[in-house]
Amino acid sequence: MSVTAFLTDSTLCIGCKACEVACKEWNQVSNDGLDWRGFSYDNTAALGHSTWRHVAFVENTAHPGQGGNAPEAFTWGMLSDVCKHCENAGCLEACPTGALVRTEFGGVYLQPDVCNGCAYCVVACPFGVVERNPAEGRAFKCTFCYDRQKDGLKPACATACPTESIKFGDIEDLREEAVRRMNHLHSAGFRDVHLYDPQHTSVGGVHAFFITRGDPRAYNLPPNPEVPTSYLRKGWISAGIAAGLMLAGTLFAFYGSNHE
Amino acid sequence: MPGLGTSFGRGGATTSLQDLSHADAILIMGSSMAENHPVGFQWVIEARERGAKIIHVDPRFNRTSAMSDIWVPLRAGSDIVFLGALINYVLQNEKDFREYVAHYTNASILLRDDFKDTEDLDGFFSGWDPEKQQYETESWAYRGARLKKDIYKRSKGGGHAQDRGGEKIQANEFEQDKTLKDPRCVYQVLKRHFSRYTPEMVERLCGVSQSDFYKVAETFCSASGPEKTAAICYAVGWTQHSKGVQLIRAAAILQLLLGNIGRPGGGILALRGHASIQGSTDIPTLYDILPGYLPMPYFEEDSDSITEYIQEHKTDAGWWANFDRYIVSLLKSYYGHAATAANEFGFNWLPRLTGDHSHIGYWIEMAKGNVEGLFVMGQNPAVGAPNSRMERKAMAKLKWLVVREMVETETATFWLDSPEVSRGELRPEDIETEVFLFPAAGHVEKEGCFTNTQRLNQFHEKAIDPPGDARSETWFMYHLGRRLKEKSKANPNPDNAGLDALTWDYTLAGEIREPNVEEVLQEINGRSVVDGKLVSGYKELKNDGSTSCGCWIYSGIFPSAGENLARKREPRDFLGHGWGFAWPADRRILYNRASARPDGAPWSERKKLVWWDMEKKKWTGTDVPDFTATKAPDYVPPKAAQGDDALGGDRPFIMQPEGMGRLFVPSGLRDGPLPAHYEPLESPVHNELYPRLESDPAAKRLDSPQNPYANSPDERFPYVLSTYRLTEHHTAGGMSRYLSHLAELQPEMFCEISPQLAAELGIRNRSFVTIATPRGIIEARALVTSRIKPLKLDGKTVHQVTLPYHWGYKGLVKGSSANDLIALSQEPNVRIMETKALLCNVLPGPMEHGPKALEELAQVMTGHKERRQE
Amino acid sequence: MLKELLWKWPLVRQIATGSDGTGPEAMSEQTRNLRPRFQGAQVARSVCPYCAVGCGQLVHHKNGRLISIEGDPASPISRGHLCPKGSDSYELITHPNRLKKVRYRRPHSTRWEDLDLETAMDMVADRVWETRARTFVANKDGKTLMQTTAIAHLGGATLDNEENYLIKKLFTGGLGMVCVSNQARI
Amino acid sequence: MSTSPRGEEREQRERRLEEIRRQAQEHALIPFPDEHENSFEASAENGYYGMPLLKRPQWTVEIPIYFFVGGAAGAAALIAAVGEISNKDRDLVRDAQWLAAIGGIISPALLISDLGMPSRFLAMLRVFKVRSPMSVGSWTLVAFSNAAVASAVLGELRRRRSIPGVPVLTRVSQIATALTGLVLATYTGVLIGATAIPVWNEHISSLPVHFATSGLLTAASILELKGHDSEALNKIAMMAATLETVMGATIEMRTTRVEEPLRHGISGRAMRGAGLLSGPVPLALRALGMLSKKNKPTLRRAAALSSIVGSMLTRWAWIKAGHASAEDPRVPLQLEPPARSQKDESLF
Repeated sequence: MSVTAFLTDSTLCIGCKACEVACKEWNQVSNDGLDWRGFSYDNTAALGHSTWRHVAFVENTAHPGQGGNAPEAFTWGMLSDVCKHCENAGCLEACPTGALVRTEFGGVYLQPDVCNGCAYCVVACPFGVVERNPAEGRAFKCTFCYDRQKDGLKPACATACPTESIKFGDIEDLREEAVRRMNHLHSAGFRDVHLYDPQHTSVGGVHAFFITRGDPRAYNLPPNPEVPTSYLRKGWISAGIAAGLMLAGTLFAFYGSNHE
Repeated sequence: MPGLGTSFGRGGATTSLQDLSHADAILIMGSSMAENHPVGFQWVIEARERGAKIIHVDPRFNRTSAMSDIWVPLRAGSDIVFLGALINYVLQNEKDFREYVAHYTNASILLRDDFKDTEDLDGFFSGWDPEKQQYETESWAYRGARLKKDIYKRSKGGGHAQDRGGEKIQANEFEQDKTLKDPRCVYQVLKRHFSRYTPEMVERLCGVSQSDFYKVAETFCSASGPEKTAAICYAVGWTQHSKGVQLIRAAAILQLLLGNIGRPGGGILALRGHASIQGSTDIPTLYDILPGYLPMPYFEEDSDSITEYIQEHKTDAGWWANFDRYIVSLLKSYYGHAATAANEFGFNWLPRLTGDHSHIGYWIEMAKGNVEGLFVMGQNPAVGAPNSRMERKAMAKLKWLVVREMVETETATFWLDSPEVSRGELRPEDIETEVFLFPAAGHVEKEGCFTNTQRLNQFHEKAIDPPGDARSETWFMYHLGRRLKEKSKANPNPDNAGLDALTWDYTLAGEIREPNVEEVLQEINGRSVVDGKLVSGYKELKNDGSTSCGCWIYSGIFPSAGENLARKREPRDFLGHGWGFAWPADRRILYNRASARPDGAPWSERKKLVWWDMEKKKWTGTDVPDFTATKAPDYVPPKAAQGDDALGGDRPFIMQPEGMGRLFVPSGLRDGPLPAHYEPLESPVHNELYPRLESDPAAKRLDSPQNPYANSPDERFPYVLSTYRLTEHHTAGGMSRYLSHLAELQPEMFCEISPQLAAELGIRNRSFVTIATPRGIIEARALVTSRIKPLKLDGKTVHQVTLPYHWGYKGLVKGSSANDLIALSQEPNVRIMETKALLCNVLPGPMEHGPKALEELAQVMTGHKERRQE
Repeated sequence: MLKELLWKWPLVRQIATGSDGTGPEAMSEQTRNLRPRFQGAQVARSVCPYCAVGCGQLVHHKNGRLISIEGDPASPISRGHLCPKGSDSYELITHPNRLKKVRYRRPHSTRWEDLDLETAMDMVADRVWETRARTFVANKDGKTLMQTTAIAHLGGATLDNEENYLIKKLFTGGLGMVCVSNQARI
Repeated sequence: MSTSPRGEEREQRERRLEEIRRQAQEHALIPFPDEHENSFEASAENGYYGMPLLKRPQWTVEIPIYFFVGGAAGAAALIAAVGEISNKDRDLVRDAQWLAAIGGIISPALLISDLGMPSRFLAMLRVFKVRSPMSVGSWTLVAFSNAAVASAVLGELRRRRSIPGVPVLTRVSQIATALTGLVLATYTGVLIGATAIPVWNEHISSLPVHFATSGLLTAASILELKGHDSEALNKIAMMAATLETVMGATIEMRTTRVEEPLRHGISGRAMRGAGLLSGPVPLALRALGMLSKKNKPTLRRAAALSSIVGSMLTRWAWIKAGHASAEDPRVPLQLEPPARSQKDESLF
């Protein structure tokens, strides 16, 4: 048993959305509404309670003579987004019930039988991943296929991915693989590839890192995500001051009015 | 697949998906492989990551382009100009793989003096009969080849039957100039023929800049030779044209010149769109062939004796010399003991063809009220077939219709909720058609095999029972046949002799009495009649009625009881031997004798596959040799030799009487021995290459009031229309629009247009647009994207509008069907329709609904339609 | 006994182990026993029914019920991968809009009726028999024809080879139907 | 074939499509739901088609009400305890105690209503997580509710009979209620501040103070409305309103992008209104009341009422601001705001 991760490489992604479907089929997640968005070929728009893998499509101007794999021009990026399974996970810390747990594989697993739908994890996620299902009141997100991992199997999305754009494996191996891949792409002339693995912020790294063509922000990946618990210290100090003020004020009000 | 069949000998992909990973360059054209064969595309990605260059030539920048190194947009329908220019580039710059070309292709063969090329006849080949609107192909024969009888009459039928090269001429008889210098040799004729396919023409007709053309030409051609190979992948983006077969021919010529056939990482991969579409031509549900590409007999010429029929279709040299063994064995498996030498093995129980009985052919008859009953199994012509408006209206003329499906498709309910009903063209109360809709079993609810795109038979096991009254087609056909045979028994009549004789004894199992599918597969594999022992392969088949075989090319799939090779799941090597069964004889890369030099040694260490083992005196390698294993490379056939023995040791294309890959096809094609560019039946431009001719003269337009055409060009319909598929849906949607997890991914019909056209017409992204052709009118959401480029053709801007065709009026997500817009038309060889290049108009705003839609269409037709503005 | 009962309260486990409530101590019984749902199921080896790549599928089923369908990693063609359509095969088989009964529309009717399967088969056999008997031509100008063009067939590219074999055998070889066609062309 | 949820969904979709078609007929343009001016593209300048990066807070309206009730109850407990110790006004202590107790009963009810079923609240007690303000708050609320109800009941007992130990117990429970009440009145600021919602976490240092002040103001005001005119309450209210005024002014003065929801849109208007109603307005009314002998009680009541409404609105405005903040992807993506002038330009 090792600590695992996803490496999702947009330079290999053909935008087929097999990951979305395989995920929904395996985890028996319902559809996300039948609305046409017209976001290029994306009609699921974002991760949410019923979408745990989401393929984003980013279009730039196409130039005849250059395919999408031409280093000179970034034309059409596709990237399968997923829960990041943060090292310091906002949702996990925030959860008051212990429904969210850290598994032996390093992922963050939301126990559906425990979750009480307090929705605090929803606002605690700096990536906008977790969401409460309004119909039945509990929160849902990517399980990292904890059930499959327990049996030594790959998550459903990584299993299906036709071009192995979604890689799954030991986190250290994949981090090395990501660096190798980045070096390879750089040496092939791709100057606009980015490795998205926020280790520099309070999130402290993730279990789902990405290689993107173009700026990660175009895929709604925040450049500096912070785990909300990093604000706790300030918050509780403030609460202490607030309590002190309340106490002092009240004491003053009662004891300072002796003249009555 | 006459494009591949006439060129190489067999109508199937020459290579396998895995082998693409060995290519040094891959040209994908006429296909969005990443979208429609995503899992197969992993091998392209693998090749790319190993350093191969991926070239995608397509009107749209789609998900395949996004993965490619080079994307070149071209005008839909101009592909032969592009490919012709590549061929011309190879020939002019002598980039051809000369040793390969000289030995393994018919480049050196001399043509008859009366053969005239398009260069001589303004775009026609010799033999055009303007009255009959077809070619008399005699002059295309090799110099010195004897003609067989009735070369002319035969061309009325379908083309699938013509895959056996040379059934019209003795193509093993020819004269040769091995130096390739003679002006009448194929090589020189080819050079002259393609000389007008210049980069300038590419620029003017395809809208591809010369620099982009050279980029493709240099990239692709530099990836061939002894050390390198390049592959071509295509799909219906090439086939669904009025000249589809010639398009594939052009690719075949290019690959033969570059020496890419029969070698690892080379070849032409036909990417097929349905689970067993290869299987359904191998074991056809097509009108013009019997299993194993044996031709259906024709009325009159094949009416009488099997001997004449065999004489007509067998060849002296090459594998088709065995034709008699295969037809007799087939008749034995159809009619069993009732088939005897005395009654010509029941040959006269087979029906004779009298014309065009293809889908489009009989549908036109249906529209006239000449068809009473129709079975539709797993197909949805109401929205999936060209001119689907006409298709639907024609079904209202049927007396009865049987549909077998997993869901209630548009075809089953054309009488209830089709646009024609809402537009007032059909009234359910007036429609007499009796409709039976049978629930069908899914793939995990029955067993059987699919033949995939690389000719690989894979057996799928049954997991669960079908729900309710759902049944397999095996069950349906068996129990229907059983009932009919009982009826026949009760009413003896000579008309039913074939039905009475038909062997129909399969073991039934379970409560539902499902026939044993493996017994059917064994029947296909073939047996010895005397002891019922399964044959181990087609070499055991006999012409005297002592063997039976349901499809000779599949023979060997079930070599002994309990050994169903299609069911095998133990791959031994990269090519997958041990996993399933690839026809013929489990060969994974066809014509692989060509992977070795004429002397039998591999062309290079890097590209070795099959070679001659000097010590063991046999062909060996990592694939099953597609060659007689013990025939030495230096074998020279004796004069009187017949069949395979008549082919030398350096003739890799063993199905052909001359044993060579055909740059020039002397017989078997109806619209020319060489590809030539003709404009689509509807085109925005004139044919600049051959100004006397607009479209393929041999193609059938099937013009009629129900199937009208635009002019070429036509002010009323100024834009090029092309249709395509999306990854998220499957064909007309019967297997995807009903599934929530797919429906949500592409929930609405849309239309991709360029920002330029959108601005011209005042169309905003995501707004509704109306699209019209002379055949129909539909609506879609506009997806405005720079991935669609307006093309400059000779100074004129041509816009292309592209439509996915997955929607219909049933399912979780509904929408207009793009096929309402498509014309019925027939390519001359296989009668495929042209869906990839037509003309249309686009109007901003949604379509009028109900009867008003037709008024709107009429206005567009008369050119009076005012464009609605934002 | 009490200890066991208390131990069921994750808070007790948390305090006892001195942990922060995000680890195993917070896991429920269900989570601890979590396993892939196809555990203990039977596997049928199948092939994807959509395009012609022919990806291998593993079909998990238990007691006659489908559990899941996923890619077969042993396949030399697909290596265990599936596209979105192939990945949706489970829904293809199990979705609620599947037909389970024969539906029948009488001439001129505006609605469907249900029909018993055997009755429907008898009726279809009758229709075929009647139409064929009326339209079959054995000879024309003294030459063999053995043909009817009044009954047509369409379809086959998603059917099994064995099924297509029986269709061609019965329709063409037995009944003399020549109007037989499918999607396949080139 | 069952039609229930899926059928409805489809119908709804059809209706929506009809509406789009109708509008499209008129304008040949689809107004896309929640369309932003730059949502047509995904780019490093615009993010992903204007889609929110963060998820909106999904709490129902019960949550801001709970913040309000909990805050008032916590503060009331403090008033009760200090009143008790200072031995001033027995009736005030009693009512403050009951206010705390009633708040302690309503609060869990509100939470349960948001969660959907009572058993779900029990799940809050599975673990105790110091790093989760929600967990700390839940445990605090449980302790508070028990203590508050106990102290109220014991207080009544003490008034009626003389049982040994009861006075001590009452006092202990009062102090416990007050201490937990202090946490209850302040932790909600930490709760929303320690989230990913930019406008909240930006204000984490002031939120607890803001909520505490507001809670104290509410408690004093409710007690005043009950009829107490203790000077202590007036003082508390005066101090709290002063602080509210200062905080309101601070918010008005801060103009960073993160704080836009506090100054613009519905949440901005609500925030401004809440600030006025709980700051300057009651302050002015109370000042007037101190000057006017005749209308003093009326003006105090008016000030109290204004404060209560203002405090409630404050909670609601903060939650609304959170919604608006979550919907703007530009803050977490650290993007420049879109140029306003682009709005009317054509797409092309």
